[in-house]
Amino acid sequence: MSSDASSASSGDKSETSSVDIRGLSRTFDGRTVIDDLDLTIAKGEFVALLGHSGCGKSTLLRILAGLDDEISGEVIVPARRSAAFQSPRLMPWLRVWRNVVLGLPGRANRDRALATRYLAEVGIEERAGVWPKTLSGGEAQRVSLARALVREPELLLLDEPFGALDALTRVNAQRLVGELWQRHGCSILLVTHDVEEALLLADRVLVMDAGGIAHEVTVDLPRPRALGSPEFVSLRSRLLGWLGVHDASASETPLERISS
Amino acid sequence: MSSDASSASSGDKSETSSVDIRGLSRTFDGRTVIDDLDLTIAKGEFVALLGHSGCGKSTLLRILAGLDDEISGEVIVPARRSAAFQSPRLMPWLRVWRNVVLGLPGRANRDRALATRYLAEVGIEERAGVWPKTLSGGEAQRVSLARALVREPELLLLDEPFGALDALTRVNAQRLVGELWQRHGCSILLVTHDVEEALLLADRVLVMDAGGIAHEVTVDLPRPRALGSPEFVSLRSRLLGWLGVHDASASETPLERISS
Amino acid sequence: GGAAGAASSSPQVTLTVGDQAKSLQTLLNASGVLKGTSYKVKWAEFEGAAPLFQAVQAGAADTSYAADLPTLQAQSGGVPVKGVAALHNDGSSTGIVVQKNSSVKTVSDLKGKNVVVSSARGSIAEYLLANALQQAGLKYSDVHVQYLLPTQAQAAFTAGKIEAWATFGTYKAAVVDQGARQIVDGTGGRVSGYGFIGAADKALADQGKKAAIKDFLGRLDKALTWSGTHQDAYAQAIEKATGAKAAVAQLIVKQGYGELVPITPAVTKTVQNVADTMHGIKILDPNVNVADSVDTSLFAK
Amino acid sequence: MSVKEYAAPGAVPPKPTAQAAAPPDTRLTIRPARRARRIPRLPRAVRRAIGPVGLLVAWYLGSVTGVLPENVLASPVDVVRQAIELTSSGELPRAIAASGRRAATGFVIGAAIALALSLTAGLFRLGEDVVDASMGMFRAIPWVGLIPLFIVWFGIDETPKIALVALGVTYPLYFNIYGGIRSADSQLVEAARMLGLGRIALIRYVILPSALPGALVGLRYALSTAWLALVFGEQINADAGIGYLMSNAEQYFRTDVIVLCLAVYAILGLLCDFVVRLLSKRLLSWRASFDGDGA
Amino acid sequence: MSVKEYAAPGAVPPKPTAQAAAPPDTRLTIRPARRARRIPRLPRAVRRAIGPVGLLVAWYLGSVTGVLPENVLASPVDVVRQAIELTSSGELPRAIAASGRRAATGFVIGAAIALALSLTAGLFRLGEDVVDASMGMFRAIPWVGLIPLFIVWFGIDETPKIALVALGVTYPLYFNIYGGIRSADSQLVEAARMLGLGRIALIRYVILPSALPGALVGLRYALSTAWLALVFGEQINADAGIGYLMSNAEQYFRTDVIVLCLAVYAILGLLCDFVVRLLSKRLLSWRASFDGDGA
Ligand SMILES: Nc1ncnc2c1ncn2[C@@H]1O[C@H](COP(=O)(O)OP(=O)(O)OP(=O)(O)O)[C@@H](O)[C@H]1O
Ligand SMILES: Nc1ncnc2c1ncn2[C@@H]1O[C@H](COP(=O)(O)OP(=O)(O)OP(=O)(O)O)[C@@H](O)[C@H]1O
Ligand SMILES: [Mg+2]
Ligand SMILES: [Mg+2]
Repeated sequence: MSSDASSASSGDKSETSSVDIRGLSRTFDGRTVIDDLDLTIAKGEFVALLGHSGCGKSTLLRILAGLDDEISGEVIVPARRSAAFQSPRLMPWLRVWRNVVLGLPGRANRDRALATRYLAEVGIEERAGVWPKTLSGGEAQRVSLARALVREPELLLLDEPFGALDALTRVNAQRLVGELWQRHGCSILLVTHDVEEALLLADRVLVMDAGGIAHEVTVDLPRPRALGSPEFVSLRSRLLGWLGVHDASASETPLERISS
Repeated sequence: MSSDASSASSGDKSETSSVDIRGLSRTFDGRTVIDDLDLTIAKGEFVALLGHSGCGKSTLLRILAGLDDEISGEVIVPARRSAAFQSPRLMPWLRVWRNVVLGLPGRANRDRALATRYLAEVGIEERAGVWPKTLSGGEAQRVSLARALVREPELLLLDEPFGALDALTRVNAQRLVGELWQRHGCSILLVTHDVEEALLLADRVLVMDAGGIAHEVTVDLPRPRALGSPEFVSLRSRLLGWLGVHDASASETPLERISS
Repeated sequence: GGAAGAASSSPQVTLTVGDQAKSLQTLLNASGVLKGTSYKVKWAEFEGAAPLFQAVQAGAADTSYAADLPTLQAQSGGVPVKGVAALHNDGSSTGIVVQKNSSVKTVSDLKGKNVVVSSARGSIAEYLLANALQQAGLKYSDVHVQYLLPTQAQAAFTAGKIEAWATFGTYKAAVVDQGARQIVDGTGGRVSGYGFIGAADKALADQGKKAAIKDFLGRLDKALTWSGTHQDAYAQAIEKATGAKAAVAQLIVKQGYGELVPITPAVTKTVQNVADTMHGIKILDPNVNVADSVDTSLFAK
Repeated sequence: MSVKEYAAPGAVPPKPTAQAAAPPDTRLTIRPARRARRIPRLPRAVRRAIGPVGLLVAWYLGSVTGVLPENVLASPVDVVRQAIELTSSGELPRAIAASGRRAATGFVIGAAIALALSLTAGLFRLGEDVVDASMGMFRAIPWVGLIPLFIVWFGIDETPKIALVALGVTYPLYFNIYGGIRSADSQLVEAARMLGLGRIALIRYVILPSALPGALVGLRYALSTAWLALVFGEQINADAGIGYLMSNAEQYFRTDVIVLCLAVYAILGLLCDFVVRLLSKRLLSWRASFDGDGA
Repeated sequence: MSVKEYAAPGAVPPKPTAQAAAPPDTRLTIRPARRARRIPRLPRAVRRAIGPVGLLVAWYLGSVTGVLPENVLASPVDVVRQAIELTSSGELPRAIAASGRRAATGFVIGAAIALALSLTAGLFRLGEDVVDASMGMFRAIPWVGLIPLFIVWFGIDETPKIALVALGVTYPLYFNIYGGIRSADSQLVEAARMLGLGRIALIRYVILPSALPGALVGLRYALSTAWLALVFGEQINADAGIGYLMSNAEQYFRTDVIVLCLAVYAILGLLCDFVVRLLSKRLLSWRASFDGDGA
C-alpha cells in the first residue's frame, strides 16, 4: 500500500474534516472517470453518493480506501477506515464468522462470540459456521456488511450495501447502520441507487456526474425522517431530476415512467 | 446435465403451461430449503418471485435452469431457457461482446453487431470491446442481462437483474424486459426484492417462505400500470405485509418503518 | 538366414556395432580399414558397458565391446552374448591411488580404510582391489568399499573427501598428475588386461551377420596393428572425434587395447580366474563358465 | 461522463436470427440426480483401481504373449517371487526405509526453500525480478551435471543425496506456489488490505490459501520427484535404498529386480498421490469448483 | 423457513474491544503512485538480469578465489573461450540444432498427450478415476529404468530420444492442466451450461481458459524438462546434441565443455522462461490478479 501516515498533511481543516479531496483525477486507459473532483466530509458526517451506473462511485471509494494510487490530486483520509464493497469479497477459505473478524487486531480475530453478535445484527447468526460458497446473495452481502461494521472505523465506506436485500432485511440493515453511526460518531460515505434511502439516512446527498460532484443537497430534516413529508418529497423529486428521471412527478416513484 | 428430453412427460397441462413443478424439495446438508413446492407457470406468463433473503429463490431458479439435480419431485421446463444470475458470472477471458453472444448457435457466437445491438439496449455499447474485469458493478449486471435476453428463450429466469442499477438505468432496463416479453411471448420468472417492480411488471406475484409458495396474488391491472392507483397501493401494502413489513401504511414505502 | 555364401555377398546385411564412447568408431575410421565392406556398418554408441549390453539384450546392437568383467557381468545376468575375440593391454591403466600426504603406502595399509571403487560394482578396478588385497594377504572384507562414478569420485578425490581410490584411465592419470600417489597398478597380471568383442546370440545365428562379424574382426585386427604404428595419427583422430585434449588422447592411445587376440584356452583360463575371484567375493553371482560363453570360431590368427 | 439516452425501443431487432430453431414446444423433465435412483455405483476406491490394475493385467498378458520380452521387462510372476525373497531377506524393507528417510529429509528442506523463494518472488516485484529469473535458469541446468559440485561441497555421505532430493523438490513447488500466488484474486487482496491485514496476515489468510490449489499440484509432482531424485542420488556411494537397489540390478542385468524397483516406485507414487488427494479434500473443502461430469 | 426477528438494537456491543487503539485523529494522505513521481526505475529487463548476472559474478569470483575448484567447475573465462571455439567450429550450433529438433518434436507429442489425458481426467469422473490414478503411478516410475524398454520399442535412433522428451513433458503438463481444469469456477461452468454451450464449446470457452494459468506454470516446467530429458536421451547412440556434447565431455574430462553445456542449458532455460512470460502476458491479460507489491 502506498499510503503513508503523514501528520503534516492534516492541514487547516483537519480538526473538523474527516475526508479532504482536492483536484482528484483518475484515468483508465485514457478514459477519465474522475475529473478534478473536490470533496470534504466533516467528522461524523453521513454522506450519500448517487450517480449513474459507471459514473465512478466505486472508483472514488476505492481511492478513499487506499486501494488505488494511480491518481493525481490530493486525498486525505482517516487512518482507520473500513469498507463494504459492491460485491461481498468474502475469503472463500474462511468460515463466515472468521471472515467477519478477519483483520481485527490481536486475539479478536478469533473471537467467534464477537463475530456472532454482529452476524446476529444482520440476521444470519445461524450461518456463522458455514463456508461462504453456501451463502445466498443477500446473506453474503450481509456478512460483508457485518465485516465492515465490526471494526468501528472513523470512516465507513459502503458501496451499495443493501442492494441484494429484501424489504424487511433492508429496513433492519439500514436501521443498524444508522444506529452504529449515531453511537460511534464515525463519518460514512454511502453509495446507493435508492434516492429514498439516501434521503432517509444522510446529512448530505451528492450526485456524481461527468467525473465530479455535479449536484449536492444538504438534508436538514430532523431525524427520524418521514417519507411523506413535503420537504422529503420535494428533495426526492429534485434528486430524481438530477439523475435524469425528469418526468417523475412529486408523488411518483421513478418506476412510474414505465407507464407514461 | 442430467435433464433429458422427454416428450412423454409433457402431460395434460402441456399445451398451456410452460413450467410444471410438483412436490419439489431440495435439502442442503440436512437443511430443507425448498419443501414440497408446487408451481405452474403458464405459457407467456410473467411471474415475479419475492421472498426474504435466503428463502430459496435462487435455489429454485437454479433448479429450473437445470443446474441442480439433487432434488426430489417433478420439474418440467421448456427446453429453451435462459437466465441472468444474481451475480453477473461473465467469463473474464472473453471480451464483453463475446460474453453476450457466447453460446449462440453457429456463426452467431461471433456476431459482434448482434451483441452490440443488445449492449446498446442496456446502454453500454461503448464498452463492448473491453475485458469484464474493467466493468463497474452495474455495467456487469447489464451485460449479464443482455446475455440472457439475446437468446430469445421460451422461459427467461431473472435473478434480481436490476439490483445494481441506478434509477434511470433501471427504468430503461425494466422497460426493455417488458417489451421483449410482449414481443416474444416468452414466460418470465423474475426474482426481485422490489415490490413495486414486481407489481409493475408481473401478471402474478408469488411470495416464497418456509420452502414453499406462501402467498400468491394475481395482478390483473391493465398495462401500462400506474403506481398511484388505489389497487396498486393496496396490492403493494398486502405484499409488504406478507414480507413482514407489517406496519407500512398504504401510502408508505417500507423505509418509513425506520422513522416509526 | 540363408546360405553363408549368398548372405555374405548380400549388400542387405547391416552390422550394428556396439561401442563405448566412440572408441572403436574412431579407431576404425582413422585407420581406414572399413573401406570396401560388403555389409553396412552402423554404430551404436553408449556411455558405458551397462547400457551397451542393455542394447544388445534388446536386440538393438549386434556386437559388444567391453572389458572382461563387464562382459562377464552381462553374461551372468543372462544377456545373450558370446565373446568372439579378445583384446589385450598391459593393465597399466588401472590402479589404486591415494592422496599425496596419505599414510597409506602399500596395499596392506588399506586395511580398515574406505576405498572408493569406480565405475561401479564389478568393474576392473574392483577386481584389481580384490586381487591386490588377496596378494597382500588381506580379506576383501578388511576394507570398506564405496562405489562412485568416475566423474563424481574424481571431484571427491580432488576435494580430499576420499582417501583411496581404485580407478582407471584418464581419471587416474589426472589425479596422479596433481600429485596423487599410485600404490599399485594392474600390470604384472594383477588385472587380466583382456577385453572382449562380443556377439549377440541372435547375430551369430544369422549367417550373413556372422560372416560380417568375422570380416569385421579381421579389419579390427588390422586397425589395432595400425594404431601401434601410427600412434600420433591415432591420437589426433581421437582429439578430433571426441574433443579430448592432446595429452588425454595420447594417454588413451598408450593405455588402450593394443592387439586383437583369439580366445585361446589360455585367455579363457585367465578370465575364468577373474570370474572365480569375483564370484568368491560375491560380486559375480551366478558365476560364469567362460569357456561356454565364447565362440572361438570367428577369429583366429 | 454523461449517461447516453438509450436506443429507441424499436431498435430491438424484431427477430434476431440467432437462436437455433428448436421445436418451440419441447419441454424437459429435470430428473433428480441419478445416484439417488440408479443402482449404486462402484465405490470410488474400486474405480480408481481400474487403471493400475488394468496396467498390471496388460503387463501380465504382455509377458505371457511375449509382447514384452522377458529379458527386458520381467514377468509379474518373477517380480512377485523376487519381492517375496527380498522382503523376507529384509533387503527391500531396509531399502525403502533408507530411501524414505532421505526423501523425507530432502523434501522438508526443499519445501522450505521453495516456500521462502516463492513468497519472495510472489510478494515483491524486486524479489520476482531477482529470484524468478534465476529459478528459471537454475531449473534448466541438469543437476546430473552438478553432482560433482555437490560432492565437493557435501562429501559422499548422506548430505549430497538429501541435497539432490531437496533440489528436485524445490523446482515444482516453487513454480506452482509462485504461480498460485500470482493468480490470487486481486479483489480479495484488496479486501484484506482494507481490513487492515498486515503483511504476515495477508500472506497467511489470503495469499497462501489462494496459492493452495496450485501448491497441491506442485506437491503431487514434488513428492514423486523426491523418490526419483534418489535414483541418481543413490548412485553416490550408497549401500541401501531403492535407487541403489535398482542401479545395482542394472549393473547385473537383473531385470526382475529392476522391475521390482519400478513397481515399488509405482506403489510409492500411488501412496503419495493418495495422501495428496486426502489433503486436497480436506484443505480445499471451501472451494466451489468444477469437479467433472457425472459420467 | 421463517425470517428471524433481528436482535434488539441494544444488543450491539457498545464498545467491542476489537479495534486497536490507533490515535483517533490520525489521518493519511493517499499518495499518487510512486512511479509517477520518483526517479524512473531500472527497466524491467535490467532488473530481471540482476539474478543471472549476479550468479555469473559469483561464479567468476568463486573460480578466481578457488572456492570453486577449477577441475570441478571451470572458470567463466575458459568457458567463454570454449564457447567461441565450438561456435566457430560449428559444433555447438549443430548440437543446439539437433537437441532443439528433438526437444521440439518431443514437446509437441508430449503436450498433445498431456492435453488429451488431462481433458479426459478433468472432464469425466470415470476418466479421472482411470487416468489420474495411473498417471500418479507412472509419474513415480523412474524413466531411466525404462530406457531398456524404450530401446526395445523404439530402437536406438531418434525415436527413443523423442519419446523420452515426450514422457518428461507429459507429466508436468498433465498435472497442471488437470489441476487447472479442476479449479475452474463452478459458477462459470453453470453459466456456460445455462447458455447452452455444448461439450466442445464448454471446453473451449470455459474449461481451457480456466486451466490456462495452471497450464502456463506447467508449460514453464515442461519446457525446461524437454531439454533436460535429452541429457539422458542423448546418451543413447547420439552423435550430436548438447546432451551428447556434455556426456562426451564427461568421458573425456573436459570440465570447460561440461560447464559450457550447463551454461547453454541455463541460457535456453532463460529463453524458454522469457517465451512463457510473453505468452502469459498476452494470454492472461484478462486476469485481475495479485501481481506483487510495488517493492
Ligand atoms: N480497472 C479498470 N479499467 C478500466 N476501466 C475501469 C476499471 N475500473 C472501472 N472502470 C470504468 O470506470 C467507470 C467507473 O467505474 P465505477 O466502478 O467507479 O462505477 P460505479 O459508479 O461504481 O458504477 P456502478 O453503479 O455500476 O457500480 C466504469 O465505466 C468502468 O467501466
Ligand atoms: N450449496 C449450498 N450448500 C448449503 N446451503 C446452501 C447452498 N446454496 C444455498 N444454500 C442455502 O440455501 C438457502 C437459500 O439460498 P438461496 O440462494 O436460494 O436464497 P435466496 O432466496 O436466493 O436469497 P437472496 O435473496 O439472499 O439471494 C440459503 O440459506 C443458503 O445459505
Ligand atoms: Mg460501483
Ligand atoms: Mg438469491
